[in-house]
Amino acid sequence: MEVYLDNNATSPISEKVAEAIKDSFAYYANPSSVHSLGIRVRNFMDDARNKVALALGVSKEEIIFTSGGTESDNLAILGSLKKTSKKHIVTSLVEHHAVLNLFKQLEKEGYEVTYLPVDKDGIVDLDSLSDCLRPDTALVSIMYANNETGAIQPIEKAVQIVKNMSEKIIFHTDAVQAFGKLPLSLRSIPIDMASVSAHKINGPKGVGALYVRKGLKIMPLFRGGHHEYGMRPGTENIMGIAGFGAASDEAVENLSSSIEKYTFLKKRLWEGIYKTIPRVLLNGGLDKTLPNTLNVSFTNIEGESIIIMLDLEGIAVSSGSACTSGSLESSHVLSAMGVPAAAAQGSIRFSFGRYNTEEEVDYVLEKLPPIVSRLRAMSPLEK
Amino acid sequence: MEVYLDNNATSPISEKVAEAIKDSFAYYANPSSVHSLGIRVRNFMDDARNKVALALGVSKEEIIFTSGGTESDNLAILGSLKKTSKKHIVTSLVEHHAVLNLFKQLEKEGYEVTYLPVDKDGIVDLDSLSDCLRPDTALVSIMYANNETGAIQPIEKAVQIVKNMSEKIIFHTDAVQAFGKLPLSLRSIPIDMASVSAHKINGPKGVGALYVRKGLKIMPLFRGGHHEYGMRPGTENIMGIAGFGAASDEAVENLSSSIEKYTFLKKRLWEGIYKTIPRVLLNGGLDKTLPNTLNVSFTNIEGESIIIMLDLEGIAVSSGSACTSGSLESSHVLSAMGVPAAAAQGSIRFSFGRYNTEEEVDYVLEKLPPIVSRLRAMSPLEK
Amino acid sequence: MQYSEKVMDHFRNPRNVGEIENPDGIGYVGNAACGDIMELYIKVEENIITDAKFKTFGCGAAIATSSIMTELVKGKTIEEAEKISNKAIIEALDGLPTIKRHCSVLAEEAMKKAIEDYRSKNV
Amino acid sequence: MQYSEKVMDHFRNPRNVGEIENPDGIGYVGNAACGDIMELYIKVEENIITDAKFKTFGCGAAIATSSIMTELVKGKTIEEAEKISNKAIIEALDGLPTIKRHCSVLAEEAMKKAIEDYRSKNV
Ligand SMILES: Cc1ncc(COP(=O)(O)O)c(C=O)c1O
Ligand SMILES: Cc1ncc(COP(=O)(O)O)c(C=O)c1O
Repeated sequence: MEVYLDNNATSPISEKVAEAIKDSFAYYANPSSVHSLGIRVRNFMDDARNKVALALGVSKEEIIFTSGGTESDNLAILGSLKKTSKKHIVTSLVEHHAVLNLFKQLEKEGYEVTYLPVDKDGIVDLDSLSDCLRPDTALVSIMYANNETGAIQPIEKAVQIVKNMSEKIIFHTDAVQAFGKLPLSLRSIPIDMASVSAHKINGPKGVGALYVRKGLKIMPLFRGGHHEYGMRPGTENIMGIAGFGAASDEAVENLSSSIEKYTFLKKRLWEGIYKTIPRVLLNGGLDKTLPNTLNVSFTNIEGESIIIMLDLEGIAVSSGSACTSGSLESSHVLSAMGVPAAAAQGSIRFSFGRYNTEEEVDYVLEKLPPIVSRLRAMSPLEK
Repeated sequence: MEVYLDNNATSPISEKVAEAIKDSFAYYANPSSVHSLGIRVRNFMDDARNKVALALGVSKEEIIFTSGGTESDNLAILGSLKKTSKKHIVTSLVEHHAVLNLFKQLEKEGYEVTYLPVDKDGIVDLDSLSDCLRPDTALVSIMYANNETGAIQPIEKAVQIVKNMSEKIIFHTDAVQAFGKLPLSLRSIPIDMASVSAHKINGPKGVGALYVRKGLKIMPLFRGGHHEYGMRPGTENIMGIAGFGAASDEAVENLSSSIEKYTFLKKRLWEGIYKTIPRVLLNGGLDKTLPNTLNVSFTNIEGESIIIMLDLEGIAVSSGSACTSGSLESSHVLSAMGVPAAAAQGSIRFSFGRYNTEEEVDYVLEKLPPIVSRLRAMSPLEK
Repeated sequence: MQYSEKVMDHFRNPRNVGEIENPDGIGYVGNAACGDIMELYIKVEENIITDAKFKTFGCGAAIATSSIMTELVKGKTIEEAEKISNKAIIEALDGLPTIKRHCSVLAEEAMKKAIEDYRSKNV
Repeated sequence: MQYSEKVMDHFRNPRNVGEIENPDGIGYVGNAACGDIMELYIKVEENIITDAKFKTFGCGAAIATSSIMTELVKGKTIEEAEKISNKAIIEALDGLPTIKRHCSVLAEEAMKKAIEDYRSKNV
């Protein structure tokens, strides 16, 4: 059996997305061209732009296509900081590396950074947010939902706190994991920018978007032609954009049924683990997290060895974020939540997607307990 | 008849590329993942990397995938400038906007820029290059072949001049238009970096690469995970990369036959134009230009109106670069070559690709003369 | 750039192309470096424009705005013709892409110059 | 990360897992925060290592290096065992991914500590 439970890392392309990509091959001209072949491609691209916009609850003039979530995060943050001389910026301790590593770099370059702490469930502390805002605060970037634990952040409240302090503080959210998994209606919150990525919702890898609220101007990350309202130069990734449009459409269409399905599968998996395996910890809890994400610590054993053992049974999961797997650091997210090292090291993220079934969950529940036992039998911490 | 002669703007996806893209759908995991599904994708991606490397005559560890030519140019230039404190940089007056607009921005930020002039055929003046180099010269960026006229630059000589002055001056070339159209063997020249893009050679739009010579370290344009040897973060565009690999493979395979074919078609088109239409100018000449590119000025009439008239007959061409079409500036390339305004405004670029035929050229030769006559009959400059 | 059908019609079938022999007024605006040159000719009888022709070097919008301008002024008094704004031209063409609006301004200016020329000869 | 077949074999079927009752030497290295802990046990008779066992908390490479180390030392003299370098371990495993080389260092250190422990008890 092949069971893919790593959908937060990336997800397989759906049939409709594959169709949209194949259809895009006929739109081969350059959308910047004057001739009618070019105009056709421009309209084709704007169709997809509209679909992404609808999924976010915004309008298509507010969508800039990028090469993915990482670029969107960087464009939002660097692009707006280049417009101001203020030097205080705020984020949380549990951001994705696309945001966190950028903030660390900015800190080196002279910015003053506040990293907001989180509680034991990984929820950002709003009092710390209120307290840290200053007259020279330029920007606040807090993710919508966490990639490792699925923790859903109180974004609406956070935006209110920031905008009450000053309308001028830019509020950005990394909505890469929330997009297509939670109902989003960004127009109804005074949020300035939001990053999304196609490949987390059965779209292609290498294409993302940045929502930039109407009226807000940011600087491009790099220079070239006048594409994407002057904010993102380079010939557009038509094939990827077409796939992204189709994926957004489908995500909206299936939203309530997938939330229902994920909630069921997640509960079944957690209850099964809890019943059959001693000394497990649920990181982030069941309810304040994305319906598709379950993060569990198996104390006294290490994540990579669990992953490989599961892999040998055909089960694909990850520990921490896909970007850091293979690196030596343990999860900065779990450590910010206060999870002790011996438990953090043994954390596994199960993330559900469109194609998972109840049978797959039961298969995991059959294979997992003996693996944990075997590894614990080898562990010097088990005494 | 539909005749697409705008292959320098972008080109249609070939069948093999389409197949490679469809095949990539089965490689759906994240190449950074620990599990075997991830490893499979990593190997799949490295296959494509190898193909791109072979087409450039370099090795696969020297290839960084990006979102296209524009990003590659910016990554090369900004990424190496961040590693030095030297403030003099050199480029030519005929670069693509991805390079030229970046240099203009750097000039604003305090860099001293030398813009090398070109001769009447658009060839960069090497004496000016020798003369301008200084102890604080950080970088020289000269394109391999021009997108508008096809002018092929004396890159080998330019590199020698620069490296004779100092090994430490970084030499970058925008090889976006040369790639797949000229034999390239970058390893045999002491060049440091070269930018390429898939969509100019029947690959997908939105994916490119930067060759970074072994041992050279540059800074990333933006932050995130440790992808692409730490130089370009973000989940990789697997589908685009697969298509790029296939396109590179094909370009190498077909190189000599396409050069032959393009040379024939170009000569036929130019001779036909020259015989039937008075007062035309060949910009860049026939021999020092890319075999697939023909740039002709029809004096006293304006490019956009020619394009639209041709478009009404099913013929797609462009004037200037696709990025500037629709903008009001006239071609900076032709103006650097000293082409007078009334001729520069009426310049048309015919750029051949894989699927063009002799019949298509004859069709253009049938439709073009009456269009030029009609527009000239309307022109106040024709007296 | 996406032109309206009206613009495309005036571009494909421009009205009143050419010169008027012994015109009563000529308006010449633009230059080659900018990419647009318009030359408008008018024939005036008893303060009414009885004929108008144009020659234009320029893009599709430049040709279309010149063409429609010659249509709009025919039969109008000098005072009426003088009041035709670039907005009126854009409306008459069912719109113009933003970056092409300057063409309608050129057409307005060319007509004003032609009228000025006519007046300067008829004081 | 792509492990060699040898590493995968030692990971799937680790040799000599467990503890030795009344061992002659124990080596303990690493900590949970770093993600790797190794505990090696040796039994020594007449300067020859007659048995070795391990317990390891860590990644696939940590388990495989511990496992192969216990195999390598069995039957060797103390002096021979002491000379087994991390390079020898990497070689015996047909290679390790670069970012996993520290595991081989840990295994070397754990064995050295076990021998040190044995010596300290047998002076
Ligand atoms: C929360 C979050 N932000 C950003 C990213 C980066 O997106 P991408 O991989 O498309 O660059 C990811 C996923 O990798 C993510 O989970
Ligand atoms: C010479 C040259 N450089 C750079 C680019 C930019 O490449 P891309 O469109 O892939 O960003 C192009 C084409 O648009 C080009 O012709």
